[in-house]
Amino acid sequence: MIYLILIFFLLILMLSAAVYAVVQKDLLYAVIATGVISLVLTAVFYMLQAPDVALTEAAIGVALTTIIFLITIRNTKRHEDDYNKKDNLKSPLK
Amino acid sequence: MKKFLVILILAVLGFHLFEAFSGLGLGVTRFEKGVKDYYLEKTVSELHVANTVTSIVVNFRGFDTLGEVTVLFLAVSAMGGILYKRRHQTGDRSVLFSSSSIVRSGSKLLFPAIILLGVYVFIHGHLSPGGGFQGGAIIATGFLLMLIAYENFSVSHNTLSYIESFAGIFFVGIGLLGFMNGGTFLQNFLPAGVLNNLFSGGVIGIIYVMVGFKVAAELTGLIYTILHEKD
Amino acid sequence: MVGSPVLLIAIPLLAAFVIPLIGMIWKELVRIIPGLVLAYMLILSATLLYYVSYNGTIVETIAGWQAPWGINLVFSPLTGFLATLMSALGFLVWLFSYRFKRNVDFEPAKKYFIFLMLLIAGAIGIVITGDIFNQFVFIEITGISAYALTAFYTGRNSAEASFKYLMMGAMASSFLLVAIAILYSQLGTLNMADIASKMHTMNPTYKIIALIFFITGIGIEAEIFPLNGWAPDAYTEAPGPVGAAFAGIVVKAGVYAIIRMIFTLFDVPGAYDFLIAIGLITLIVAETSALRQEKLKRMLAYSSIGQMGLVIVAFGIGTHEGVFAALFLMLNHAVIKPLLFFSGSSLVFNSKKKQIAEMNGLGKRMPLMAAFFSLGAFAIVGLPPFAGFWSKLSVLSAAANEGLLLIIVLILIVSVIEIVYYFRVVNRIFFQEYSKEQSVVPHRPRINAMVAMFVLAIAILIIGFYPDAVTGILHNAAKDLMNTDQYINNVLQLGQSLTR
Amino acid sequence: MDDKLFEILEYGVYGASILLILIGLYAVLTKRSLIKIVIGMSIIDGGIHLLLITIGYLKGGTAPIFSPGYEEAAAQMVDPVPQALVLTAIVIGFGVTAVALSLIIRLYRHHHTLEIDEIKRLKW
Repeated sequence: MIYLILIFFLLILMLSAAVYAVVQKDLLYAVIATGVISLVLTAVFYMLQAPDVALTEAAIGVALTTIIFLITIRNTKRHEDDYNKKDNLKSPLK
Repeated sequence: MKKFLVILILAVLGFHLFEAFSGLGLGVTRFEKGVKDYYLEKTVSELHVANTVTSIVVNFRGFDTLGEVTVLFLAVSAMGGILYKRRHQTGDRSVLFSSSSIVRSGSKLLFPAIILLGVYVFIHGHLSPGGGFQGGAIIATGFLLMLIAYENFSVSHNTLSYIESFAGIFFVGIGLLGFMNGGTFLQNFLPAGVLNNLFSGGVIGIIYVMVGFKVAAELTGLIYTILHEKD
Repeated sequence: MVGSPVLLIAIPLLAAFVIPLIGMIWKELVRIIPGLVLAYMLILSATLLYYVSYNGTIVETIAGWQAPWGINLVFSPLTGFLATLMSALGFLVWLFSYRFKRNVDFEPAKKYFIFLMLLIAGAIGIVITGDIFNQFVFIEITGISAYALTAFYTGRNSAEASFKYLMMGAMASSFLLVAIAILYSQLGTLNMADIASKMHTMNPTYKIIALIFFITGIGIEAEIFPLNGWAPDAYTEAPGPVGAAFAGIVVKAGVYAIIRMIFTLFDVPGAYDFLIAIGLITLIVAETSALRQEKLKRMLAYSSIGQMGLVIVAFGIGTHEGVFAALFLMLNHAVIKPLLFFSGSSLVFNSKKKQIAEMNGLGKRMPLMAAFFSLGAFAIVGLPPFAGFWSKLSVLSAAANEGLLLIIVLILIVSVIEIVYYFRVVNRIFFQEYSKEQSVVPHRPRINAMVAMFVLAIAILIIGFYPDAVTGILHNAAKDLMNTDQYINNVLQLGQSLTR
Repeated sequence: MDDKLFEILEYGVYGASILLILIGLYAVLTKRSLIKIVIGMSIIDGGIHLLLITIGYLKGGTAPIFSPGYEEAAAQMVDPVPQALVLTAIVIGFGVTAVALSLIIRLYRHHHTLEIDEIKRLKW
């Protein structure tokens, strides 16, 4: 019972993270949201009795993918468009 | 306008996909004697590998895994070519964060533990969840941590490519050995051992360790390549 | 037996892992080993094809697990024919580009031959594997090598072309995975023969959904009309020999995958008509686009897409003659288009813009290259004594036997378009005056490139004057594709096991 | 109560994975930023992986790993095949993503922008 409700909660969290990742103009937050999707997927895989896949997703999806996205953003630019130039200066990545 | 069109197309697509999957039922046994049952039976009775996913990945569908490590190898090589610059400035690396001393000493402390965990995961790939991919990826995260924390931490590119090549050669070589011993490619030619022992499963454990080395070297090389990129 | 089909995949992969090590000892080996491997693959596949045409299909199991459970490789007259064709072309592409960027310190050049070798190994894998997920893995191997080769030059356009190709390729692989998920959830198996034997139990609606996902996924490799946006850019921006490899090898693998799906796996009514429809649309759109192109390689790329459309139309006729004609077209295209790419890229080698307008009067400056190019042009439009004539004739006669008049008319119209744009180039080469303003300086290809072109030219002439040299193999292959039951039997019951 | 929830879950999990695929496709088809397109790609991948794992799930099943003394437990195990496929697909997807991102870095080097409209020189 509590297990099923937890899965529901996770799925809803995952979908909202996905929507957030798509609509967010700030690419840094979008990438973090993508990482959240992977993190939730890890939990869901574990609950669906796939520990091998959960381990892989945790190492590759959550850590490595997020990091290479971050490096790319660091080397290119942070915003989807050039409207918020001011914000760009405050970037913790710079 | 374009967005509406896209949403319309996606709605149609989603409807049909949902139609194809909703009739399936969740968590029901779909096939009386499917491929699954055969694998579950043979992994205990013939291969003596406790983790069925490992026996599928390395043995039943080992060819896929060979292709997969090749894909990673290709990805690393391709990135090296794509990010190549004529005037080669080495030495300066883009720094993700200017890390504090807490991060530094923390990484130093964690690094051996992460490597150990990775090695444990791929050595016990045939007994417990995990294996070459997972262990390799975990080791790569350890190196990633060090690369982020220490600006002058560097991995020898040659060493990585040695490890990668040797692991790859071993993988294909073991496959060819099985082939030459009168069997087929990737066939198990070592004694299978006892289920749930460390030395069980014949070549499966060896191949998965090789995959672990290879994946670790490839993923570390991949991150190293992209991290070295600076405008 | 000299070997087994698995070596066609295992040896190139082994070589790919060995080359980085050996390259540290002597750099030249990085160039030589891929050539040796490709030559070995050519010899092996040709011998196996010879063996197969007398003794029946070889089914090779991997790791000792029989067909529905393990992965298996099927080396039949059809797949063997394609594998031989691909390794032969691969060897010629290697030969042509052997001295490519040899004396320049150019980092990607060291990896060029590894990518080329794995591109060909991946394409052969797509053809000979008997498992859909394994096919997906090989499609990814081919894809990543192709992206890397497209981004070979460090210019801006090549990266863009490569990114476009990668985007479409990634979409394709996602769609393929969805299709695999549908099939696995419905049938519980991944083996092609097993799927084919169980397909009748599947709900027709799901079947069509899965087929659409499959065709969208593979259609990107096969350059079907709405999905071929990547092709002209990739062909234009990639080095010349790579364009030849794409046209001759990668596309063939994609077409094979579609054909295997429709002929063997899915028994969907109307699939053949669907093939004819998409083939005709691809043909017409591509050929009319080719007419408007100003860059030589871009024109060749559209022409190649058009030829693939014609191949798909011929397969869609669905009879033995149709399949035979389609295979004949594939063979001819694989022989002629590389020659056009090789000689064309030599003709515009020294020009900045690679445009057709710059080719005025090159016939006198580079007579041999111009002769090769015109030979290829004559052959591909289907002038009588050359190779292309026979294949086009067999398509027309196959369509006539089925009473498909519309197809005949359209193919004839398209042939006229083809003649117009190829002869426009030939006309410029031979009958226009060379002007000083043109930047093109004659370029003399090296001996290895000349040999590669000579081989292709001789092949065109042989097929043209003596088509019976190949029709036997093609008839065998066509028979093999049409006979679904035999395929299922061969794979699932190991009708003829491997004797070593 | 539990059964009813489980029934809803059936539609929930399939629906969520398909929605994830659609959200990703939407991003790929409409977004103008190259990085957003690659993010969309990885969202699609996640959806497909969840879909495959869901197909293999068995109600009340255990992970397909034999522990000592439970060698007869095969009947209650979830399907290991989709798990193996997803394992392969995750690694392949990561490789493709990495290549895509390095191409983006190179495009940015030449164009100093990530907008697809400004980069698009070649005709479609």
